[in-house]
Amino acid sequence: MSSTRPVEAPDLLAISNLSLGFSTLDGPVRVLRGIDLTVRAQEKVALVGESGSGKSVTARAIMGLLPERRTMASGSIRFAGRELLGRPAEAEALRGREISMIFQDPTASLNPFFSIRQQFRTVIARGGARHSAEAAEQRMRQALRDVSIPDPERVLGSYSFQLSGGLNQRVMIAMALVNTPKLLIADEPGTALDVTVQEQTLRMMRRLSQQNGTAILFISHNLGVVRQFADRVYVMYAGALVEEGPVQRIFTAPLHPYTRALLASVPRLARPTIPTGIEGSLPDRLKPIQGCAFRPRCSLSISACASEVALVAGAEGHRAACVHVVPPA
Amino acid sequence: MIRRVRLANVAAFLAARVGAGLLVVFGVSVLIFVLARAMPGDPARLALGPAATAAQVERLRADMGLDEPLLYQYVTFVAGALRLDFGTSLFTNRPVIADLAYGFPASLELALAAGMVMTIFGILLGAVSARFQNRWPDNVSRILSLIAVAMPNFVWALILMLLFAYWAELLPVSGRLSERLQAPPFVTGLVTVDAVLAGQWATLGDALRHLALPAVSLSLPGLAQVARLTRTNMVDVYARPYTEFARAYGFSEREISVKWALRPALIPTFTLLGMQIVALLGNAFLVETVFAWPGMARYGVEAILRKDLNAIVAVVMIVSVAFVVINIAIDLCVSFIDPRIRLQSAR
Amino acid sequence: MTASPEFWRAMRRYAQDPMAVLGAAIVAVLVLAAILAEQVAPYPAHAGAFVDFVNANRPPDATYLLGTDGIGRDVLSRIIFGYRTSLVLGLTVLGIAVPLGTAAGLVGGYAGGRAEAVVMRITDVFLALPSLVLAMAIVGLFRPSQILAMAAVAAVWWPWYARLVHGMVRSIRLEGYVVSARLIGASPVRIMVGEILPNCAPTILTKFSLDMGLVILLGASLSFLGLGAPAPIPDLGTMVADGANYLPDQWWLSVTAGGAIFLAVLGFNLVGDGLRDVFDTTG
Amino acid sequence: MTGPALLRVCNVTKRFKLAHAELLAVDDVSLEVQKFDTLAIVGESGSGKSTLANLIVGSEGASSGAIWLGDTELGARRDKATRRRIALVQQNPYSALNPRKSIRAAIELPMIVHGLGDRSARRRKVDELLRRVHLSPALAARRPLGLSGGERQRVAIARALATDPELLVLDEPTSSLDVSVQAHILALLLELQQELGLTYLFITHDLGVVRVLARRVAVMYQGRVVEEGPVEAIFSAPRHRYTNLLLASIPTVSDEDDGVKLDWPFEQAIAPPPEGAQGCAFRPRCPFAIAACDTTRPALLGEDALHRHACLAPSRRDTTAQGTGGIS
Amino acid sequence: MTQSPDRDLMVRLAGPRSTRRGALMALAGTGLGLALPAGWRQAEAQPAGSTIRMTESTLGEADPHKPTDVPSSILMFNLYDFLIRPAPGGGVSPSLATSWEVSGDGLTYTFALRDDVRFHDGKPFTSEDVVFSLRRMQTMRRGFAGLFEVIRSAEALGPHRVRFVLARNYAPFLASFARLAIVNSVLVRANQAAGTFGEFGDYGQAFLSAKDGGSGPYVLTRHEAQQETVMTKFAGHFMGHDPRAAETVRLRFGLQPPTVRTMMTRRELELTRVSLPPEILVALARTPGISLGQDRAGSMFQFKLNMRRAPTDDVEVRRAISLAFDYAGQAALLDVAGVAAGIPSRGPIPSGVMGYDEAAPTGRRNLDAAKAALARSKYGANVPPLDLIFVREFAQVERYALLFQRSMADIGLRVNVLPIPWAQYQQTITTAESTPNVCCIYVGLTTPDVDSLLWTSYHSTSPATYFSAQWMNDPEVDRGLEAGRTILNTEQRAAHYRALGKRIADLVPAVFCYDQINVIARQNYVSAPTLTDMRTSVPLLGGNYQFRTMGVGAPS
Repeated sequence: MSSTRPVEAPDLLAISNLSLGFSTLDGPVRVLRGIDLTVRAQEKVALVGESGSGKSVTARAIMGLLPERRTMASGSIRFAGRELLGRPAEAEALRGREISMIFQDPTASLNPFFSIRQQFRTVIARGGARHSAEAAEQRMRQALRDVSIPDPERVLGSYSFQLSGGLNQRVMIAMALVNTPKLLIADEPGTALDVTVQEQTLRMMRRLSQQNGTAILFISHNLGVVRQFADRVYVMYAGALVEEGPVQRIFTAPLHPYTRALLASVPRLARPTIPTGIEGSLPDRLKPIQGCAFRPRCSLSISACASEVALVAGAEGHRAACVHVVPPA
Repeated sequence: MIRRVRLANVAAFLAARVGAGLLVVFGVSVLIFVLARAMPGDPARLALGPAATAAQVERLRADMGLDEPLLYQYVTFVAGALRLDFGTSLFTNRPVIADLAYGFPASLELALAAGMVMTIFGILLGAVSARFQNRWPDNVSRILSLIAVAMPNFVWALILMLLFAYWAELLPVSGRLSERLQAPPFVTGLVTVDAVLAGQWATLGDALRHLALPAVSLSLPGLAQVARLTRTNMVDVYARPYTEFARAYGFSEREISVKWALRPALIPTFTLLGMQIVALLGNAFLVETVFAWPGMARYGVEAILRKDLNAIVAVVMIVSVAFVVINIAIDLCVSFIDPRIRLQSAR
Repeated sequence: MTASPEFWRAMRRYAQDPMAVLGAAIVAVLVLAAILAEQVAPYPAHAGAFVDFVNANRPPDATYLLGTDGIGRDVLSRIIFGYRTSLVLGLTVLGIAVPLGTAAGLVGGYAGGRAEAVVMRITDVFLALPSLVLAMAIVGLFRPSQILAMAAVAAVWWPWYARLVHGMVRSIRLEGYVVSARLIGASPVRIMVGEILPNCAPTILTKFSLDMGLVILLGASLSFLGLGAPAPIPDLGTMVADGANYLPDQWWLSVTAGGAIFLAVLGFNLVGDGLRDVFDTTG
Repeated sequence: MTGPALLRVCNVTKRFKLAHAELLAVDDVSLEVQKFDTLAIVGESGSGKSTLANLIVGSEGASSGAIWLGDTELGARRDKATRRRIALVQQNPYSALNPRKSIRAAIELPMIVHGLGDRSARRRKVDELLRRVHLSPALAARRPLGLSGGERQRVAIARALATDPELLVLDEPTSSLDVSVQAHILALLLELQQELGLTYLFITHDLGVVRVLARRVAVMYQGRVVEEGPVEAIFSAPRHRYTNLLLASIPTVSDEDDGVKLDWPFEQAIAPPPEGAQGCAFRPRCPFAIAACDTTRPALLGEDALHRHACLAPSRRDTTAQGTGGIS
Repeated sequence: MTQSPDRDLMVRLAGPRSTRRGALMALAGTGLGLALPAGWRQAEAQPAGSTIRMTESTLGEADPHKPTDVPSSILMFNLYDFLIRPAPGGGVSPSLATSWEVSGDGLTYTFALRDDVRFHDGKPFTSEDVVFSLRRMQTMRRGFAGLFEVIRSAEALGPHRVRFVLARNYAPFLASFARLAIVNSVLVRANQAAGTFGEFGDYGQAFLSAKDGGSGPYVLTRHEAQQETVMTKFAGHFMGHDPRAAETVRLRFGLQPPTVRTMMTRRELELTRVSLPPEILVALARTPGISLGQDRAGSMFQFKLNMRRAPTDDVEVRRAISLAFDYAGQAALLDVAGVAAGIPSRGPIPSGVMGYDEAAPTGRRNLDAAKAALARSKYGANVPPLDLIFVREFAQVERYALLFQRSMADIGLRVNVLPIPWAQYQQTITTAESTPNVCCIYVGLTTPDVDSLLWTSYHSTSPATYFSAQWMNDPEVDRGLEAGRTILNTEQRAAHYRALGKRIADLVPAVFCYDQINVIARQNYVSAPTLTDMRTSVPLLGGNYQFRTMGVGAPS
């Protein structure tokens, strides 16, 4: 399956054929349809897609954060060889130690009722090793200095609502990395923040992941950010992967019409041209999808699109789920 | 920008609450004063009985100041009330404050104990419900709280009395202390507290046993409300990003439910408790009746039936002051639980 | 008003929750029984001027399914008629309290500033009054009557709605559509009634259904003070209160009436919970 | 292209009283928007751009200064005739529409408030407006619940147009939309401007969108306008270092867009802003500061009226970009 | 009537109870979450010692010269002494007064007083105390003061002789002294506060409202208006006590029937005074160690008909009501576990009281006659509905009220029944206009003389009380009542009142239901002759609760 991909490192995270559904009051909803995704050690992988594409659900499925009772899942999520899907205890054992996560809105993600210190201390205790109060304090301060917080003491004594979004973002990164996890899942980091702060966040994550050897699964709807950050990119549409490949190829030679349309929707700084956008809207989540989900919005759709389309491998580990993709000879 | 922990914030917050509380007490005093005097029936005639002559009635009216202009009566009343002088009860012919000094601590002790039972078990039920939302512990706890709310508390009082006093003979039926025991030296008027202060542990045990049934039956209907509110809030908190954050960072589910999610969820519950205290003091009447609890609520109802003006006004004022004080105390608690109130400047 | 697709969607969602459906069924049965009491009750005459001391205090048996009271009246029939009284009580009290509290909450929450302070302080004053005291004081002003007692209860009930609505208005007034309407120049009344109120309605409705049970209970306290429905009109609260005097020997008197209240409280609570769930995710 | 200014903001200042301090949200801002023009106000959170928008639409009153719409001064209290002339499109389309009212009722409301037309006239107008924003009039009977963000924003735009306003204040109209939807909304806004001769005041933090929609840009920082000029000039040759920083921070999707680079270390550029400094607010983040920057708060000046900046040591740029002027 | 504890029964009871207890203890432990040390259980089951604990309704003041209700009367009879005391079966017997002389014209009464009586504080009792007490009563004009209006002068003829001169002949005079509690004049003067009575200040009202000032068989030791009043035995009382008389008497206020039931079962109460629902009494009668007793206090249960309010202003309507009432249904209600709660009345005078006419018929239902009477009335077929009120606190009255309602339905009369708390009840009947058509109430003798019931009920000038809710204004009855007060010969008086009773009955001011016997429950280890032996009972409100005469054995 991964024969066309250059093998650089072992798979840290391997998701195969992951399908997910929720039962809601309006009926069952399918949110993921057969996702295959891998993250190798120390790799920075981006999962990109618009709202409703299922990228955040994927992240939460990996973390085991979905409500068990209302979720129907099939497939497999393996982390360092261990199966996590349907095994909440396994996932829980990894959370905060082996796998960490950063959320979109840092200020809302920190509990406003407890000081940063109280929360940080719990995170450190989660690391497993027994620390004296003094040692824990030292580690917290060091972790905060690592994210360029000059006065850790003050920040530790504060509450999230007293700090700016950027500062909270850095605190959250420090917490995410303090136990040197193997995988960091970043769900739209910095989206709620200003561009300069977002830029700073990305730089910091990049630097720290390099230092710690942490792999990153980066989830974003912002193509620009993805381009700057990731080594490899997965593009999602309506709960399925439509394209996968090295970042350079995705942005210079996208294969899937959806990826191309998405790129064409981004306003360009160099030219005052009106971006084209994508006509139509996402398919109804309550109805089953047959064939290529993008078909109704695609200018290239043909009758063959009505049947299931698998990811077809292109050059350089580049794959896309489109009937128009011609595999290299 | 990190704001420094400002005690001044708490002080300003408190000052605002006290100010608002004083306004409430003022409003209550005007309202009840006018209401009490608007009631038909001449309190003087009622007090003196049918045999009294018209001149006697007139004299008592004059003594009570009932023929003065209403505003003057009110000012006189406030002047007295500030010195804790609410006049004389027409029913017991004692200073109202002396009657209240006997009844209020008893009612307060009952209401506080009920409030505690209500808080502890309500929050417990609510937290269990929320943690196991839509699963059987949730359903059991919801049914339990519905059963609790489906009976008026005086019926609960009777049922509990029959169960634990009539059949099981586990707990006493009436009063605050057994006849053989001497009340501890009066400090707060709360027998349990006074017993602790005096180190009379046997008395404390006896007082607690007497308190158990009235407090539980008084707490039951409110308990259901607390449980429901706690459940709602905790479900809400569970849906917040910071709970997801806690899970993602490996905080244990138990710790989340007893610490990280519970504390934020308690704020509205506490606020409800503050407002419930009046209901507790009011409903206490019915429970006090069943358990012959020597409280103020019974006194208050008796006073209303007998048009004992001074007693009515005093009881209502005391209740409203208790309401205000307890609510300020709760606001203070909340401000310590919720650092946003403590630390954030009003913006 | 024609049923919108949203309405049917809400209904579908409601129907998904078995507990809510159970609640709706209970409420429907109770309401129907109350309306059709004359037809449904085994001994309709027992709800009126009736005494039969020969058959007094009979425990439940085949003739009298829930037994008879000390006057020889069929408890089941009286419970069915009692629902009628209790529902009228609930509707009357809430029919006064809800509009009053909602109006106060709307005005206080939307106006802000001094008006808000005044309204909310008045609300606090009423919250600080013991409800029974106020009820009795108001009743004392006139003659003891059930209508007045209900008005009195409403007088202490509205502040809860005022606070509830106030809190909602405080957040809804910052919503985009309210800001937009204000910038257009819409009058405060139009904004409060047209824009804000419809969004408070689900929460009010939810609380309304929860409160129905509580008001029925309150009837018991009122009758304890002699402010219940005039005899011989059956009133669940009075039946519990009176029956409690005969515990434990004539246990069926208060137990069945208490069970009847429980059923109503349960029904209305489940409906309220169901409504809240439906509205929660819709809104 | 210089005509009578439709909107003039003259020395407007807005202060907020906090519990223990005073916040200068808008600090002596002067701006003009020509008729049929689009001015974008960009800045990060806390820059004062939203407050400025609030002052213009009249949800708040200025502490000092004046705002003119044509010959009418805009205070916080305005008559209906004035309110008709300005409309607001809000950032969040999910909050902008009342979930309990039909689309028709939402669009009709401004007409009802301003007494425009009878029932059937309003009905026709709602249908027309919906068509104008490329929505089916059949949607009018529905409630916002089932609508996508893009559709909602179209409805919000239709509502804004209901009173035939002259000035449309667009407060981040696309920032909560997906990029594929955003493109359509931008196209719609340009189309409407051309067809209806609208004037736009466009508040945003997204410079990419500015490039598409705006003709002039004002960059705000800490309550002040630090640079203002034609969009091409700003994008190709920013004079203020803050503008430079903003442009350089934008994550782009192609190398072609990475025109503006940051010529000093990024870590320094994002140092926290100071509190209550005397001189230039951007001073702590600026490596090019001169001594005067510590004491003097620079005024918004420029070589010409079209491109102004508030910097004592502006970046030196070859003025090649100026020649390209004009919008295609 | 065993006074020793029934051990066998206690043993029998212990069996089944213990299993229930076990189950409930588990419930208590888990359900209540009250982890009580084992040693605390059953702490309450201490021996009662020689204590009598009795249920009572709330009691405001302990001042003997103010209230008129039963609880206060009971307190008064035990804390204070009187010149005379009511004799069993009617009449009076000596008490503080050893003898008295009446002048020929019946206007001067001279009493010889005991010289061996001391107040609780040790002060000897003298005639000054009598004069002081009378003055206090006359001046304050509260409570039963009306009984003493007739006294023109009172003077102490010596330390132990006192003389009263009346303004006119007043036959009930002697009986009135059953209501003149003699207070310790020195003690009261010493404790008087500022007040409106000149040199007497407040006449010691503040002091006596909660403190003891008497010489009676019991001493007031604690008076909490909301909880209980505690009395202890006064060993030095001149009449002495039953050898087993209770050392302590506790009056417990405001207990609910199930509470009473529980406490009686647990032996935390010795005696019930406040009327209990028959169901509870039946249950108590079945409880081992408890038996029922009768308080025959000369009171009656009546549906008083407001003679000044439509439609009960028409005598024919009243007659119809009286004929329509279901007396047979009432009879069924009067049996409480084999103990009679009353006997059918024969007019306005209760049995055992002067003027009672044993020949008069009891009420009998006759629907045809009732309908005929109704047809004769000025309202004819359109009789407006009747309003009926009853006192909520009287547990069993509702049944009679509903029986009344049901009875009237048979002749087409609609009745609105309204229960009202006692205090409001009193207020409702203060004017003829506010008094409903029908007031169900118990009325009884307040002094041992029949006049105390009839005058307050039927004389047009008597103050508005629950006695007078029929608002009778009949010159003939007025004259008869006035004449009754002047007849000094007992035989003649009895005949007079028999005739007067007939006249009153003819006017149908009320439906005379039954002469009430309050059924009470008591622990068998308490002997209470006045409540168990008809021959010793006193027909006077509160007169049968003389704790001096009661005895307490060891419970078990």
